[in-house]
Amino acid sequence: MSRWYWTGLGLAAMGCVLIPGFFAPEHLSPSDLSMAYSSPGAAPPFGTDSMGRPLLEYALQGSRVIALPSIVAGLVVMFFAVIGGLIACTGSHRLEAITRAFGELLGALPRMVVVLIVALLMPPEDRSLYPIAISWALLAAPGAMDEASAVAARLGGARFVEALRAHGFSRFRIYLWHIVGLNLRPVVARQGMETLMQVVFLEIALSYLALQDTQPSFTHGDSEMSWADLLYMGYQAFLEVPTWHAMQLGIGLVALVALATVCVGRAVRPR
Amino acid sequence: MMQNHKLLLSLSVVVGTLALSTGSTLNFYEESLPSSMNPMFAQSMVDNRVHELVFDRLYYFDPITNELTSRVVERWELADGGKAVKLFVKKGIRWQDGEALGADDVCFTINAMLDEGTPSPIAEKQRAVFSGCEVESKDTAVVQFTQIFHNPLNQLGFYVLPEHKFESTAIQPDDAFSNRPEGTGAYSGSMGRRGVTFGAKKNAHHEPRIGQLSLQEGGDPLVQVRTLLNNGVQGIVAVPPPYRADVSASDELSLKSYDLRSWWFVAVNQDKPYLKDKRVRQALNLILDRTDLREKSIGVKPGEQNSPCEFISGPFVQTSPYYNRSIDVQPRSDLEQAFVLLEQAGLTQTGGRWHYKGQPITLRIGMKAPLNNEAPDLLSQIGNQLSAGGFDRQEFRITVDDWNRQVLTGEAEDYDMVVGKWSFGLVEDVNPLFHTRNGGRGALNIFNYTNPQVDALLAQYQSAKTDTQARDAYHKLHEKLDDELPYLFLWKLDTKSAWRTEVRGNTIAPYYYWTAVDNWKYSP
Amino acid sequence: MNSWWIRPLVRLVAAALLPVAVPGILTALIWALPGDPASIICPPAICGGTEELAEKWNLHQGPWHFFSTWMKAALSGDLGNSWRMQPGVPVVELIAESVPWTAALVTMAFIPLVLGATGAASRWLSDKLDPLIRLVGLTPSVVLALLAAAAVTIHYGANAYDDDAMRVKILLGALTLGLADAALSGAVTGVRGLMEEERKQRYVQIAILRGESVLSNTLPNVLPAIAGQMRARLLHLLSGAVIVEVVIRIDGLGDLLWQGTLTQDFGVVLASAFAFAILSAVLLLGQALVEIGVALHVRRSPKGVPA
Amino acid sequence: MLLLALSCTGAEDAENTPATEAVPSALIEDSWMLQVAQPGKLDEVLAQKAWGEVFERRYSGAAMTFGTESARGHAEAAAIYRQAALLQANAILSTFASDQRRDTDPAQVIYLVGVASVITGDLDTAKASLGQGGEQVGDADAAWAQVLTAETFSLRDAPPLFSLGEVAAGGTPNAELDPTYRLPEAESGLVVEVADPTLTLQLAFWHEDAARAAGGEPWLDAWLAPWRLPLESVDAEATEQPLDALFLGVWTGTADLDFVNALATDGDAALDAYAATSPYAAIVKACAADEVDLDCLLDQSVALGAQLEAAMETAYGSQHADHRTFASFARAGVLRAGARLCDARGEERVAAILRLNARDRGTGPATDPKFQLALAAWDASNRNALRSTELFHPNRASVDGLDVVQVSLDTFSLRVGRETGAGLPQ
Repeated sequence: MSRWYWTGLGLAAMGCVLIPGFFAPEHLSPSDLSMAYSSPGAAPPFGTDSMGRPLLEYALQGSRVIALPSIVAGLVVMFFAVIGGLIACTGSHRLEAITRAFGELLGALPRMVVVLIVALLMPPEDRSLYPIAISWALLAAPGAMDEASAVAARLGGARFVEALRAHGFSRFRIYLWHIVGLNLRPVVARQGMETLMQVVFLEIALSYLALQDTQPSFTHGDSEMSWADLLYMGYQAFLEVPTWHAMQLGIGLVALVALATVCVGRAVRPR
Repeated sequence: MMQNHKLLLSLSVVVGTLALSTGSTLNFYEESLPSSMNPMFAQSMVDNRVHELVFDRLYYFDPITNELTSRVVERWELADGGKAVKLFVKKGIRWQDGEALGADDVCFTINAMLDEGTPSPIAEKQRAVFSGCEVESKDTAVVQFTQIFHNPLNQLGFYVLPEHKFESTAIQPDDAFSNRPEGTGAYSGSMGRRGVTFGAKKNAHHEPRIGQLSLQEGGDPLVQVRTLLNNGVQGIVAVPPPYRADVSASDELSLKSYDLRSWWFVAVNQDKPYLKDKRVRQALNLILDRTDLREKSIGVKPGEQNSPCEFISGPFVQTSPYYNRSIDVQPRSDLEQAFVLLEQAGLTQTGGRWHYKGQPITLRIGMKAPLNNEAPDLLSQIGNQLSAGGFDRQEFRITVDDWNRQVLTGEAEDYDMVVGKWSFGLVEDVNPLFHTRNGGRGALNIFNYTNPQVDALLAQYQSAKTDTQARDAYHKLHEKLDDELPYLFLWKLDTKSAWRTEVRGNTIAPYYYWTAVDNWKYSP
Repeated sequence: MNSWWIRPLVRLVAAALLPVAVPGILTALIWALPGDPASIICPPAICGGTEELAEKWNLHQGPWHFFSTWMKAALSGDLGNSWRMQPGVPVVELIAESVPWTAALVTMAFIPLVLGATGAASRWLSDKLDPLIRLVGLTPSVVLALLAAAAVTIHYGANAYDDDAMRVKILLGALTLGLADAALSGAVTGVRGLMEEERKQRYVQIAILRGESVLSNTLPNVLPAIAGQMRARLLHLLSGAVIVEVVIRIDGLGDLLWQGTLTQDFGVVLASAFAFAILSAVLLLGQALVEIGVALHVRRSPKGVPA
Repeated sequence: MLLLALSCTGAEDAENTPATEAVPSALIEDSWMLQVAQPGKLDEVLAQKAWGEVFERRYSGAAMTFGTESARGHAEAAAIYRQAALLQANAILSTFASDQRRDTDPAQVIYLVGVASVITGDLDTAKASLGQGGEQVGDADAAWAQVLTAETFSLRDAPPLFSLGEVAAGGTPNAELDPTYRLPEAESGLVVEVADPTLTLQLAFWHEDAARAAGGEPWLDAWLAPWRLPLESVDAEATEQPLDALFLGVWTGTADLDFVNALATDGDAALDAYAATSPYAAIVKACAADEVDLDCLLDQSVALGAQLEAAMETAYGSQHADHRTFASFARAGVLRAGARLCDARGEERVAAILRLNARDRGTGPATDPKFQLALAAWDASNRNALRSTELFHPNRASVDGLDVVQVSLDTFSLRVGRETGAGLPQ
């Protein structure tokens, strides 16, 4: 299928996931017990919870929780990937060694351990996904830098730059356009998108764990709902509570994020 | 739902093929995990119930006949003209580690309570009762009181601690004893990550019939009830009202009364400038629509007969002699009157939101997290009502740990309001809740509320010589608090347990719950 | 090739640094937090004065003293006591009861990854399956874990901690960990990519013409990269174990860290992060040794070196 | 409307069919549960609106609505006031009896001790206490002392201290009466409010007479016998109980009530006498022929409930939410019958355990205020202030004028609570 098809599909999926967050209500609507556990048919589009509040609001608030932090995390990883690629083109072994050492140290610990330690230090009033998302991005950066530098190395690294210089291109144009724009783009975009997806999943995971232990979430205030609330509600369907529609919505949103990642990956793949 | 059942079935089949039969331990869900297994540092009813399993109170009331009796004292006699009692400790009783129980343990416990180095509000209370204790012989202790009591044995309802487990009488809460206690009770307890396991301990004075009990933290009440129906657990200590019908509808389960006086409140932080003026607190009290809250979070239908949830207007349940029945409850909201009060207090309403000195007010409301199981969604319902009353709000679920460390210690100044619950037995001493914090008094004063008139009334209660003096002091206190509103009083919620019918002889003692655990039987 | 030693050296240095750096950073953080560290263990309002408390918990002489004595004790097997989760209880007991569960979980989850990687390397596993494996890999571990948790809850309820239940939970947890978050797909596609790339090398074609086996030629060259892949996968599993253990309620190391985090129990967090640091260091060490071994092997015999 | 209300109360349970029958099916054929389970019968019974009030345990209202159509409302009130008077009496004795009295208590409380002793059947203490009450209680005290001088005394001879008005079927007694005294406390001079149980006692008699006027004469004595007070002449001759005496009550049929009454007079002999006619007797005999087997009684009471549900389903033609509600009366009833046997045998503790279980079984529409007040009265006699107040409170609106009982319970709770050791809110 054409690159444009994947691009369109990816952007559409991303849009569906992230943009609605900007229109999320600050608090859930007042409850209406007469509408409790309504199916999507009875209370379009997604049905209601045990208090008769629309699951749409859960989805919107969840989207708001993840939207900006996950985008920021993606951008951080993209930035580091670009740096990694460019360093590989400088031909400086020392710089490469330093970068690698930094990467080894940073990448050596299981990410969740670091994330939990970051969460541990956050005071309840400053609960937000940002610090966790950025830590995750920093931990993902070494991998992205490695891959980008490998791509740059395949290009020929410093020799590639020299060759283009010989053609009279400015360093600025070579680095920004020929290396980043034309060659690093696929790996940088994919890494960024994968990190975005991982941050979304991370938020769901952390919120779900907190919900399960009736603890406040590390990633958002208690007035807000996360997509994990949908999954937790949906989980009760296994205990004969009529929340199957919540499970479907939760899984659907997760699938949408995954779809967006796959599509973007396909869209930017090298020719 | 069909898909749901199919998936449920297939999952169970997968698990079933991997699994063998399950154990026969008696599992039950508690409201939360205990915060400490050292009776000196009990901070919740969960703690109290756990202590009843692991330790012995010197004297206790029989849960059936209410006879005041003891498992550890052979006999007693009055001494020092009635200002002391001589206790003869039963021989042959052993601590769970094998050491013998003696008079020295009884005196150690009293001396530990009298030691100022023991930072325990419970001990602080006992200091007004006991003046000392002397070990006369291995099995004889003389307990001295600060005054002559008409029924002195009634004062001896404290748990006995093992002297050999502590270095000094200054007992600290951060000691390993709080998780791995040694008692003389029917069960030894060991706190794990998600629960507490209790192993039966046969003793000269205990013969438990159930080999092992396992306490687990009950999460979502619906999941608790379903698990109970599936025989995944055998009991739930507190079943929220909305789920009691499900329990009654099954012959495999029985709903058991648990006599306890619990009332719910919203404490208001008067150190916040916009909450200092009592008219603002009165307005908040008028904004709350308790009938609506009760319907949505407790599931009480309007006009329901004998509701398990009864509104209160002061710090006592309506069955209490201290409840001042001349003070009316506030079942419905009255926004009009509330707004008048807010304007009188100098607040201004702009764009539908209340402002104080030009700044919009955002109320930070916290609630003890496990309460959400008993009254689902209460926090956001209160938030909705305050929002309808013109206040922005932020909601916070407070963990049990933070509740004990911050809220109960008066360190939760970040919050404007916190939603909580207090439980009482026969003794309804509310002095620790409302007295100014000083010299050990007001130990549970959440927002460090201070009011000289209230302190005076509490002092009157404390020094009351007759029942009537005590009652009058608390009736006046009720009236004063209804005007001052350091708390917005919500309701009394009765407590019911649910047990599977395979559990036999399960008499539930008022307040202490497990007093008759020796008679409990379980044959799966 | 003249700087072949840089990578293993860096890994060795990292492996040596990690177990010291992690407790060091955490100790610094304890003092960086507002308020007296002793008051984190027990607020003055509950425990009275904090001086005795600070001394009792060895917090009275500043971060360096705390860190150095903690490290000294840790090397002799004493990881201190829990601060808040189970105050006063030796953390080493909690770690000791946790490690076997995490080890069992990660090992069982690692088996399908090794099989998948071997299958991909030997072309036994067809690349036609890749899309399917990728699709499964897109599922977040929390989603699979909650399905497993539901199954366990329905079947066992509160008996979910007896031996049978734990066995089932480990199996379901390993399945979750092995499949979710692209664990298997990463191992399969990663190794396949490496091998296919190497197979295209000219020296391999020549070796084939010489009648030599492909694997004996390619393996020395791809082994370091495969070792890297496997270390990354193991780290990934260790990381995912936190989620799986908490959701399915397995009393492992990840769950211990989670509980410690929830209760702000630095005693537990310090020790469990230290344990994770040691595990990571061991993995780094392993990879470095493989790299060194291969480098020396390649130097000893020219066979398999690209022409 | 009641049908609707009933429908809302119970949930259908598919697992009700008993594995084995608790009793031969012939024993439950005439039970009120099966009578009302006949198609159309329930609607016919519910045509009387007063059943809605009986269902909601508002018996004063029910008595008025029934008027002369049924004595059930007055009968329930007569039983409830009796147990309320006993509760008051025990609360008074647990507060002011000679072994509990404080020097600071008002001297006049001795009068209350006297009246309470009469109600609890302790005539010696009553005679020793009455006639020395002094100011404020003087007239009442003298009146009581006077009636006790007679050679034979029955509780019915209690002095008419309060004029309740003429007895009339469907009528209500004078509500403007205040039985409380505000007595000065020694030292503090504060006011101690106490309540005279004589009014509650008179109300019991008034409603008994009203029940007779409403046509309850043929069945009332047997119906009321289990709830009579010690010094009442019990005439519990077995008589056929009509449906309106049994419907929404704990006895499945006349035989159960006769069995329970016979237990009080004949003891164990009643087991053999009624095992063939009363389902309760059959079960109690099977489970308690020698020693009371609690587990057996608990199991069999559940089995009987399930058997009744199954039989109602067969009679009605399908399951109905009300069937479980109706059967729950029997689930509690068996235990209460067992408790009566224990009373006869003097096994007070076992009786109490059975009653506590019956309390838990008898919830919602199956709650029986007279039973709960009786249990509260027993608790008050044991100085159990917590449980007795918790038992009384939900039933305070079952008949008019019960608030006066709260006055006695307050002084009792205060006394017991204040002498209990230090406690902290949790």
